[in-house]
Amino acid sequence: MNQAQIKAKIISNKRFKDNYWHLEFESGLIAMHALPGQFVNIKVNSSIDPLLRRPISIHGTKGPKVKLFYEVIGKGTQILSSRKPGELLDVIGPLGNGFDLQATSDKRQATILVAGGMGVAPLVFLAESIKLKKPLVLIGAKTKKQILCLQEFKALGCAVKIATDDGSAGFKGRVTELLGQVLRQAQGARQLAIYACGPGAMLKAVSRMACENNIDSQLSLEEHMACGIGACLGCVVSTKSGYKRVCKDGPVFSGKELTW
Amino acid sequence: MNQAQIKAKIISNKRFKDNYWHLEFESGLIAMHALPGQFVNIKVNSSIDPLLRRPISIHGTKGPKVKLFYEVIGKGTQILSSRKPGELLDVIGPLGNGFDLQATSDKRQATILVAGGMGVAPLVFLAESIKLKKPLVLIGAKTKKQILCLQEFKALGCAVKIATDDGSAGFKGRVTELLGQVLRQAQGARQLAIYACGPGAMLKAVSRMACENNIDSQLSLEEHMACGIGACLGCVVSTKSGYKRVCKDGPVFSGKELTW
Amino acid sequence: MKPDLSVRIGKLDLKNPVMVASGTFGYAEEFGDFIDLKKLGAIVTKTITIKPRLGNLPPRTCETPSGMLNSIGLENPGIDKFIKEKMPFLKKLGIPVIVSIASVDDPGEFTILVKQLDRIKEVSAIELNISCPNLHKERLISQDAKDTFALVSAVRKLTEKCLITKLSPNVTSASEIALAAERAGSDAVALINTLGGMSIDVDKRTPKIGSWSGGLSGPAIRPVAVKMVWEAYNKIKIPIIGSGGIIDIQSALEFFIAGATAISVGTANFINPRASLEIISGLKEYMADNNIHNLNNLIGSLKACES
Amino acid sequence: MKPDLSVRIGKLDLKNPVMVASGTFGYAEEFGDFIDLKKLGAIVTKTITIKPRLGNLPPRTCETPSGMLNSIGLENPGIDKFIKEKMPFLKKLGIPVIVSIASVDDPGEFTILVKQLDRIKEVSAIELNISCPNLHKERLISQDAKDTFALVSAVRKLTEKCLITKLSPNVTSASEIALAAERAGSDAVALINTLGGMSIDVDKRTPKIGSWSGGLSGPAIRPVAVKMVWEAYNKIKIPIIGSGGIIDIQSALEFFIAGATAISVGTANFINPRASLEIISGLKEYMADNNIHNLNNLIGSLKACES
Ligand SMILES: Cc1cc2nc3c(=O)[nH]c(=O)nc-3n(C[C@H](O)[C@H](O)[C@H](O)COP(=O)(O)OP(=O)(O)OC[C@H]3O[C@@H](n4cnc5c(N)ncnc54)[C@H](O)[C@@H]3O)c2cc1C
Ligand SMILES: Cc1cc2nc3c(=O)[nH]c(=O)nc-3n(C[C@H](O)[C@H](O)[C@H](O)COP(=O)(O)OP(=O)(O)OC[C@H]3O[C@@H](n4cnc5c(N)ncnc54)[C@H](O)[C@@H]3O)c2cc1C
Ligand SMILES: Cc1cc2nc3c(=O)[nH]c(=O)nc-3n(C[C@H](O)[C@H](O)[C@H](O)COP(=O)(O)O)c2cc1C
Ligand SMILES: Cc1cc2nc3c(=O)[nH]c(=O)nc-3n(C[C@H](O)[C@H](O)[C@H](O)COP(=O)(O)O)c2cc1C
Ligand code: FES
Ligand code: FES
Repeated sequence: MNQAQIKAKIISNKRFKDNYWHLEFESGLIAMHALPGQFVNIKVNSSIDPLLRRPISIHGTKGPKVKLFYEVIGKGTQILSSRKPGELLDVIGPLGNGFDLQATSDKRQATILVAGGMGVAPLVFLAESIKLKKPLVLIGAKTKKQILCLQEFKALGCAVKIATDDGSAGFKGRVTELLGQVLRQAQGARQLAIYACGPGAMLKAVSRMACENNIDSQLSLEEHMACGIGACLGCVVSTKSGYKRVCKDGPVFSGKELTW
Repeated sequence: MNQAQIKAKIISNKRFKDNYWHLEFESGLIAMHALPGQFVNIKVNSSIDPLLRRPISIHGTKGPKVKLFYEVIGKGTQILSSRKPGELLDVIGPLGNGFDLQATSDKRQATILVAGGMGVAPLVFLAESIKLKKPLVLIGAKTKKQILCLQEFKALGCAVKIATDDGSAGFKGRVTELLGQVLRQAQGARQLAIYACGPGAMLKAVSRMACENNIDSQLSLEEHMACGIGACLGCVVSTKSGYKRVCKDGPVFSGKELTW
Repeated sequence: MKPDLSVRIGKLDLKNPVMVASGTFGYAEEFGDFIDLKKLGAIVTKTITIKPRLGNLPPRTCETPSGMLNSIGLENPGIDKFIKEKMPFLKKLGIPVIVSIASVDDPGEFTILVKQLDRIKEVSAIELNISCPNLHKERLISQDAKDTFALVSAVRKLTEKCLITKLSPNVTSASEIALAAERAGSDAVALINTLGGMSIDVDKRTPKIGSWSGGLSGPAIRPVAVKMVWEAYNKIKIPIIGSGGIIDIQSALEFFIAGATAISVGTANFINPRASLEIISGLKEYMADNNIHNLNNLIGSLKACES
Repeated sequence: MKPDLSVRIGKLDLKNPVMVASGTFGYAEEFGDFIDLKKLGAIVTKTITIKPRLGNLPPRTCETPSGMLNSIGLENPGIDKFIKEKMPFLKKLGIPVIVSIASVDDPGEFTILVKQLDRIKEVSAIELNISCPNLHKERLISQDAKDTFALVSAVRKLTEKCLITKLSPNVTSASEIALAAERAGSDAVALINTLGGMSIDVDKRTPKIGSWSGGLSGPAIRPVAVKMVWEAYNKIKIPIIGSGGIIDIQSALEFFIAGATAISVGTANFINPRASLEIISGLKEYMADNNIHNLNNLIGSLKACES
């Protein structure tokens, strides 16, 4: 494997809007090996509060730069947002398995990305690497203000549809309902492949719909992580072949495998 | 009592030299009531690492400003030195009893201040309040670089003598040996009063010498503090009348009282 | 409508369930400058013994990761001086005063102390501290179910006042000891006292505490305390007063949800003298937000994770 | 002159006293990318049982003040698969491999496991995990001196290999249990396993751990561990392997000074995979600076505070 623990220089760490932040750090090694769907595990400060690392998806790379996109939701991300350019960040990565691109290698196939909330983070990186396929991207959020990365996806030439719970933008309802609509329209048209990242409930719905329509789905999961490198067996999810580690065997799993 | 818990605005926090820092915060209430020898107890950050407050002597006041002079020796003072002007500092004070100025009220009397290392911090504030007495100040340190507040004392019109362990400035030897010299010279001249702050060993020596020459000595002590307000009974020192709390019954004690 | 924070501990009615823990609040005077003492649910005094005690050799406290060690050794003026010099101030406050007591050499000392306190109207309850790690005994009373049962039974005969038995976490099963206290007639148990601990200065190669070891308190021990409260809640019927690392409303709620009828704030008083009052207002807010009208509906409301 | 870090645990010689703790280092493979595994004093494997175990319901870990809770529930592939799939990599490392084992339903399972491991040359020692809080038993073997004595005696008859008995802090006196293990022929004791703990999500009003409670580890428990090591050191003669919140050289030194012959690094591996190696180099430095030529002169060197 090519994972490493690195003291990486922070290049920039800026608020994008509200509680959403963009961070760039420099690590040629991580940037070189990073695959869409992989993550890094960050020690946000050198104190024992917080004690554990914080896992954040790789949002993209540019030369030796690694890009992260994160939401401040608690103590750890709060402290991360206070870190300054030039400072060294203790990062372990790239971790986990990326999305399986085989699933969408077939030319005749159409690719749909489904993002809920911060789920956009790894999917932008994915869209970049398969942009020739011009994937269709469905973005869901509670309200218009929380629709993220719309521009990024469009800039990559993706078709984008939006769903908001309150209808303040695009389709009114859950992004999974929007997906249902899309699937009905695509009825039997071409083969499809779905890649999704977002809240657990959303991922469950996506995988269920995918299975029903026997479409191959790839889901990026989140679980509480102590080690992030497969050692503690803490971050498991239940699959057809027993518990698997989200950090090491995932975070991306095929909808078919999962039994939640 | 006039002590309070205050979120005080940091006005300045600058490195003076090496690991020595000056911090000024604004609190009319603390500034108004502060007496030389009293201290404040500071929560250096809002985290639980470090958990406890850090006691720091009041170095002086100017209108509503309270001045501190501190050395970065560990985690808490390290974090304190990273706090920025404009931020709010959680401070409790003024705490403890100041120096007893009665001891030097008598006109015929000469006053000697003995400072070891950071012990200068509260003594500058004391010198200011009794500057009309033109006290003699003895400053001790390992080496010349560590002689602190020399200018402050001189600016207050104090006569200053210096002792360094390595002789790099002033008298070569401990400040207590220098004090011995001074006492021998002052032999029987006028009545004397000694005020001292510094390492435990130095204070013990000073009080012993004072007692031998039956001079009234006032010593400012340090003990590990959990509460700083007299509630936990953690910071005790042994005196003729049993254990006393350094934070509440001190930090200033008369050499006669102490039995260490 | 305003949430009802009142709870009942044996015969003792509290207008709110937030107390301050023994030994961390002095005799209340020390906090008069910082908070309105009258707002507290109750005050538990520093533990009192028959004779005055000097306490242990300093240094008596040190900081540890998210916690602290203390080895005060029950320094106190003794019962007579306490009644003469400390009770008057406490009486004036007009809130429940819980007097914590301990024996030093012989459990019999408890009977003498209880008889004396039983006569004082303003003593609302008596807390039996049979769990202080800082007398450095081979075994504490609360480390043995039989000893606990015997002590509590003996004391129970002597007073009608609310009796609280304070237990140690340094046992194989705290809930078994709690059960012994209940059977012996205790009106409530206080869980937990400090965990035995030790910290070393690696340069000097000496303990950081003058009496070698001390009691660990603060957020570090919270998970241990919450578990013991939950286990006791499932084993006994009498109220539990929870403590151990409570510093804010979030941490206080963990104890109520785990089954504590009341809580006591300890180490947090040193860090933030207002902690106890902030918890009281935070509790009102939480109950309002979650429309819980009566605190009793929150107590022990823990349910399994949905997965 | 170079300080001598080698220590002896029963028949087992270690080139240095720094091991990695069971369950926090997987089967070593997981750390191959981060450190030179050959530098470790020894590796203790995740605890192995006879049959494969799925382990407990997720979520299995959560963060607590200066610590974490875990309830993995001894997920492992079972002894046969362990020997077939995990031992080959461990054998190649050429450093002592200590295999941790546990029974699930019946202590008799230990005899089966020990017989199987006794045949494997590269198994340098066997650690008896009789202190795992995550099987949620009424009582652990290590919570009873008689049970501990019986189990260790039975196993002792079956192997000449170095036997380490790992003990729980959730007891009234850990040193009494350590004494029982010594009398039964254990070559060493490992102190401490995790402390039982629980943490609650106050919004959901559910435990943060799927199986309700778990084991507390990390810096938070260090003072508890150091005290237990010191007390055991004064009661038993066999070596003690110290663990509990060791994250750096300072915290490691506390354990040696308190009487540990070796230490094991646990939770710290998650936070800083290099922690164990940094402790080894830090130890060399400290010994040089304090001219301690032989580690045995540091072990148990704690002396009283001068006051
Ligand atoms: C593989 C993976 C990739 C992720 N990628 C991103 C990303 O690109 N951008 C982003 O904003 N967030 C991402 N997350 C979620 C992110 O890890 C959490 O938001 C973060 O750990 C919260 O820490 P905190 O201290 O601010 O919050 P707190 O709530 O204070 O954290 C408390 C504890 O819960 C854990 N925790 C909280 N939320 C989560 C979560 N959703 N998943 C796992 N552990 C959690 C924390 O790590 C910490 O141990 C990812 C999570 C995983 C597992
Ligand atoms: C009444 C009083 C007045 C003081 N005035 C000053 C001052 O004006 N300027 C200054 O630089 N320092 C002063 N000190 C010392 C100062 O409190 C410590 O240097 C500081 O607490 C160190 O904290 P730390 O986290 O940086 O060091 P650490 O060593 O990491 O602290 C560890 C623990 O030890 C305690 N501690 C460490 N040193 C001391 C000490 N000397 N006295 C008491 N507790 C200590 C800390 O509070 C903390 O709880 C004073 C101490 C007292 C008791
Ligand atoms: C400095 C200090 C002194 C204490 N003194 C006593 C005491 O005299 N009697 C007692 O029953 N508990 C005493 N305790 C224990 C506390 O009452 C409380 O049970 C324990 O600290 C756990 O709560 P906490 O983590 O909130 O502090 C003391 C605790 C501390 C920190
Ligand atoms: C995630 C995790 C899993 C653990 N699994 C085991 C185990 O399988 N067997 C065992 O004996 N101890 C196990 N432990 C306990 C550790 O070996 C160690 O004794 C304990 O964590 C205290 O040390 P620490 O504070 O350095 O982590 C585990 C600890 C953690 C955190
Ligand atoms: S977080 Fe440790 S195995 Fe995944
Ligand atoms: S620090 Fe608590 S009494 Fe002095």
